[in-house]
Amino acid sequence: MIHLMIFLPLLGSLLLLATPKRWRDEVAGFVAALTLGLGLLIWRGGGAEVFRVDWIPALGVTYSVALDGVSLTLALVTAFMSFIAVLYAARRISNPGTMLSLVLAMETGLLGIFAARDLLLFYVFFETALLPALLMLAIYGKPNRMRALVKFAAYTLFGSLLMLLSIIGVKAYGGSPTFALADLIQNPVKGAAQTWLYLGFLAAMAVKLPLWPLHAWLPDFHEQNHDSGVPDVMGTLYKVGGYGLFQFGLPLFPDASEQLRPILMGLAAFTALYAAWIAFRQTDWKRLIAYAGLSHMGFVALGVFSLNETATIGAMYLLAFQNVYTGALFLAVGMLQERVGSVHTRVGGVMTQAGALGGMTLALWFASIAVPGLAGFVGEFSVLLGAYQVQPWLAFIAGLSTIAAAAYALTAFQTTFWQGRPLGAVRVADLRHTEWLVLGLPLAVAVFFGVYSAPALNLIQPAVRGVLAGLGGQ
Amino acid sequence: MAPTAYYIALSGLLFAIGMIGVLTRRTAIMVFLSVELMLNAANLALVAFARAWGDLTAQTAVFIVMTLAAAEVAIGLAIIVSIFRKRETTNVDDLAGLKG
Amino acid sequence: MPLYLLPLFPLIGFALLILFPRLFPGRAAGWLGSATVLASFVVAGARYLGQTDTPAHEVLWTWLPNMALNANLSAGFYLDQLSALMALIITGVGFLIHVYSVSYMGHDPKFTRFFAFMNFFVAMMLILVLADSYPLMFVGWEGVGTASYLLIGFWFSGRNSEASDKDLRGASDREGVANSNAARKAFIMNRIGDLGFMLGMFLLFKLYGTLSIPELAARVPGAQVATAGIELACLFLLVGAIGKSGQLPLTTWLPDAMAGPTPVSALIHAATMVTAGVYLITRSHFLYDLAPVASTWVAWVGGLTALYGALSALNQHDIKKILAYSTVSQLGYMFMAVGLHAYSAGVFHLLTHAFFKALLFLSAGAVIHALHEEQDVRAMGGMRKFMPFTHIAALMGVLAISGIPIWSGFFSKDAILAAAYTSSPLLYVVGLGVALLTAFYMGRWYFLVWRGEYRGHVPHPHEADGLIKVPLGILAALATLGGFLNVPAFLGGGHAFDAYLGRAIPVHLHEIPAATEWLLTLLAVAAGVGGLLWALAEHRRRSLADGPLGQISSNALYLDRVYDGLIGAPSRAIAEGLDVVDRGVDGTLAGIARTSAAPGGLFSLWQSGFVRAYAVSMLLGTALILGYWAIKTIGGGA
Amino acid sequence: MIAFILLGALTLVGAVITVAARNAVHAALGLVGTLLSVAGLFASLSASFLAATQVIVYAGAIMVLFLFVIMLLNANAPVRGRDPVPFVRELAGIGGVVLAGAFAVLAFTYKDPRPLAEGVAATRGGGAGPVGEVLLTRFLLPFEAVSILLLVAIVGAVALVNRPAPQPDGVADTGGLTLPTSPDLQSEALLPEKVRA
Repeated sequence: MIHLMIFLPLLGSLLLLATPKRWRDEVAGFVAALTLGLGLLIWRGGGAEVFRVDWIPALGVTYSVALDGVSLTLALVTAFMSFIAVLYAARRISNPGTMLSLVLAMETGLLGIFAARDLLLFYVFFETALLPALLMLAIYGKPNRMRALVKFAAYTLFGSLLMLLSIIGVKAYGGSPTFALADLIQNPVKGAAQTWLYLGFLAAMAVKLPLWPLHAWLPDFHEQNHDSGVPDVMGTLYKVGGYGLFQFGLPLFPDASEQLRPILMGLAAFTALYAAWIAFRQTDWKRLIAYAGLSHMGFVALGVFSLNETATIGAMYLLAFQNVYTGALFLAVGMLQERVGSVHTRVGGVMTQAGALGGMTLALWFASIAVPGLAGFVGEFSVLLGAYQVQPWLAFIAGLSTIAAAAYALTAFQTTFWQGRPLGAVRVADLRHTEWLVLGLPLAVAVFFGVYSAPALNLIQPAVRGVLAGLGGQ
Repeated sequence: MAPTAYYIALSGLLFAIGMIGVLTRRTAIMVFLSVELMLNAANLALVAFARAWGDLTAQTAVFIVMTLAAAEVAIGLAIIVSIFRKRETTNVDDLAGLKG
Repeated sequence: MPLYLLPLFPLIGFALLILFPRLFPGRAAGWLGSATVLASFVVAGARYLGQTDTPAHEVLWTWLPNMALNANLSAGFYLDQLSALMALIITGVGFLIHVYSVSYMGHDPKFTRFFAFMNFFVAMMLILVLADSYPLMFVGWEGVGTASYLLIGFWFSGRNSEASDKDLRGASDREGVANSNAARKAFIMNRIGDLGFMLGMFLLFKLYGTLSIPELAARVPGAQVATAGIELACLFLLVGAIGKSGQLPLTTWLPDAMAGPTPVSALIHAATMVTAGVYLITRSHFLYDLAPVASTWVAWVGGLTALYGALSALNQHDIKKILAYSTVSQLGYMFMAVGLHAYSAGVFHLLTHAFFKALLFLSAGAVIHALHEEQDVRAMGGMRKFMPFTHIAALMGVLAISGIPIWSGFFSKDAILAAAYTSSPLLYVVGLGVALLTAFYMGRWYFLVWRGEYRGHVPHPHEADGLIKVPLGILAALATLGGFLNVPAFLGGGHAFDAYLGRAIPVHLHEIPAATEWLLTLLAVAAGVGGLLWALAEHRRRSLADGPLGQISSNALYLDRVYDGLIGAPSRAIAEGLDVVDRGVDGTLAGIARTSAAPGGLFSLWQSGFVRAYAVSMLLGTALILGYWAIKTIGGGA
Repeated sequence: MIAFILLGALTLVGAVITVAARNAVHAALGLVGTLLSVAGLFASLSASFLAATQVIVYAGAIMVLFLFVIMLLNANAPVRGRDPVPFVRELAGIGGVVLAGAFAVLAFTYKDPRPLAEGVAATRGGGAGPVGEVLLTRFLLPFEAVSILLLVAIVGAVALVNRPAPQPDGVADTGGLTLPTSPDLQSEALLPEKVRA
């Protein structure tokens, strides 16, 4: 079932190419929903144990996959948000065949990233997911997309190269027979080599987190992507750096992560504050949300790097659910753009005519800036609380970004949705048809997991405990 | 019987002459002729080694190279003819459409 | 009846009203909203009557990881005497204000949404006071902040945003910007406080390993923890309380918050939400009892804020702004009380203040309504003739807040001053001075609005309708008689309120000789009466419109401008700078790209498209490799 | 040995003529000389089948094709003009000399692994029989692949040279080569009629 879940979207993506135009929406929606359904079935069945066969025996590459704990949570969120993205893409984009196909192909890459329990397989999926992302930007992007494209590709490929080197290094120096995670943990790398390999691994993950100063591709990527926000949803899901560090970084490089902890935590806290502060200045909704997402990623990194159980749980929780509300915010911006023809934050007065759109956007913003009772809070609060136990001052610095978050979110919201509508501006229609679902479902998820966190917590907490117990600390 | 080394040296010389021809001549057909020289140089070396090692594999390879050369000449000349038709020249320096 | 019903009823109301507004035509939304709050009031009343000395603790479900003692923290509700009292205030006063709003907001196009937000607020406030852990309290804490944001910005585009008249529309747009800014300011300043609250929680967790309040209360007294840690945690919590309660230095959002509809000002920015800071400190009494320095800070913050609020109120001209600064000042009193460990006195003042301040705001609202949204007291006067009932109600409120005997404010303020006298004479002097100022500016408010000749523009202002009168009447009665809940011993009372609250919060009894008590009481009454007489004298001289201190008071001691210059402008500038730098990181990288493209330019020159150039490159490469090989062979072979 | 020296000298002379001749026909004839000498060298290396193939296929068929094209295009007129890339000739000369020198040096370090007579015996004289045996057993697949390649080459050559039917408005088809960046290609309608003929 797990294999079906991973590869079903890819099959659907290929199938779409052969589907007549009028059925494409339905097919894509069906495939995305089926994938989500499979994910839920796996969840009900208590997750999928490690499945392992040799893939390229000569190189020691195995096909090892599992979905449990953190990875299952993230896979479910990915399937859910892909479904939402497909829903909106089908409604918004005329002749969306290619876009739907790319979204589904990317979903396979992302699910593979989360399921992989072999470092090289992880790398393969990691790169697989990159292609549709690049194609979406290249095909559907705005006029200045080439610059963004080159930047995105350059950063990512640069990081990936270093990661590949350290992946090979981990196997070579540790003397493991295969690239499977279990084998690699059995044969750890010792001493200074571990630190260097960790830095290489970190480079790729820091690009993908992203972490200051390797974040410059992110705002451009989102700014130049298609107005509908569908590629942005997938791009948000692609920010898997936090997961990679947690699932592979910590177990493989325990000493190095302990050793570099203060520096990395400092970098993460700085990222959180820096991004939030810059977001305050943005006048393009997409750049703004991109920086907001960057700020969240600073929190995620802070949690993972702190090696504190509560903080790491919070980081994973935040990583999972920020996808939901950040993605939905991108789609809300897409709807705004469809109505007023701009993603500028100084439109003014939209809520006087589109109350539901404004209200939903505001609620999603509240989730994003971690108002308690919504999903963002559980993660952010746990991260800060855990980080405070380790490095109080860094937690304080990261905590300052909660103030900045209120400032940037509410300022942009106010100047777009509140205040007077300029005289003579076009009348704005409220939400219609599937748009209700596209914003309503993520909001419902954000509320549900903000109030009742147990379902996600039951998945994340044991996994985090397992990983941290392997480090022998905390 | 002359030692293999002599043949190899001759082959190298032939190759170098062909190479210089390719580089200095500007007519497409002359470039082509020089390329044939280089191919023959390679063939010669192969046959010499075939004798030294007593293995017919190299001779087979030479046979295939000859066939390829025939095919290459057929196609290459056809291209030259059609270029000449369009551009009225066979000067390779005028054909700079691949400028980076 | 389970405790979760308390917040659940208004939450259901909120969900229905926000999701299905079309189901509630006309005033149905108002009645539904009021009914849910009434239902909560009934539950609160039932729980109050059935209360025992052991606090009720009802756990719901697991919520946050690892934040209880070696376990995950659960969400749950906790009812002791303090939270029962708060729940009664919130639902009781809340219900009255809901009923009032049915009439007051009756003509607003967003009537349904208003009641949705009000219900949301009540639910969040109940979660705040009933929470069994600090994080859950934080849910209510930020929840009420959110509700406050939504309600301050209720008229986010002005009240005539659809007007076709250009001037009207322009004025409306300006109003919209002002309202929106006020809402945002409130939320952001609250967030500053919230960060303090969060840091306090983090530190408490570090010190004691749990955030559950009952667990903490059991653990703190016996734990071996450095006093400095507790002090710091208490100071962090104080920052949170300051933000929510509009104390110095985070006070400037509260007067601006008057941009919201008047019932909102009454419920949120006078009676309930802003008192959350007092509640937080009282709830954390087991910590503050161990932290003398932090407690002193609390008291002084309160004292100074009381003075600041009173001075700022002296020369305001907006009927609601006067009351807003008065709220700031009265909250300062409460902080002073809880800072001096006189929790019972502080909470008692909270109770009476909820009555008389809600009453004052609601009567101000009635006046504003009667004068067609006129808010400047200089364009009022003589309203006594037009609105006799409202006038009587407002007078009760003025007498109560001025501390005139038998009215509720007298008892509660007296208790605070007595506590200040025993602990810190300096604070007592401040408190007494503030009492005098309070009486003066409230007298000024009263005379300017209700007495003298009518200066308004509306030809014949009408008395409020029945729906407004009923809450006014009930609140006037409570403001008048509420003080008798806690009659001190020297006046022959039994300290009923202190005794009730004492079952949950230890009451530190101050041993003051009866003679001194009498003296203090006389002084306080003298201050109140003196202030009113001063106002009367000014009224006779017709110089009341221009209060003392002139511009300094009108501009609230210029605090806003100081903040904007010291914090607002620099942080905007930094954001600007960082943005440039961030694009500059880009720029730098682009520069590097260009530099690395320069040799690329050389290469592209080489990529001339000339076949022979390519061939030469190939030849040179080959020749180089073979040449090297040959040289190596010669050298190695020889 | 004498045969080698004679044939080798002939080969080089032919090669030099090929490269240096101003007239394309002379160059082609020089190449024919080289090819025939190489065939002789093949024979001296006891590769009789290849020697025969060299004469028939190379010196015969291919060179005829060359001469035919040279005559057809009238391309024996020398091309004049500045070299667009500086120092190509010089670089080519230096590179060629270094290459030849390096080859020679490396060649003379090569020692025959065993007496040459043994090799000759093992290749069984390199006649059609032994070569055909290897070609049709061990290298059957490459052999077939090459045959397909030849077929493709024939089809390709026909397709390339085949002239499209003239357009009604007189504008010749670009033959699928649409490179709008090159002004030359767009002006091809102005080509003189004789080129098309």
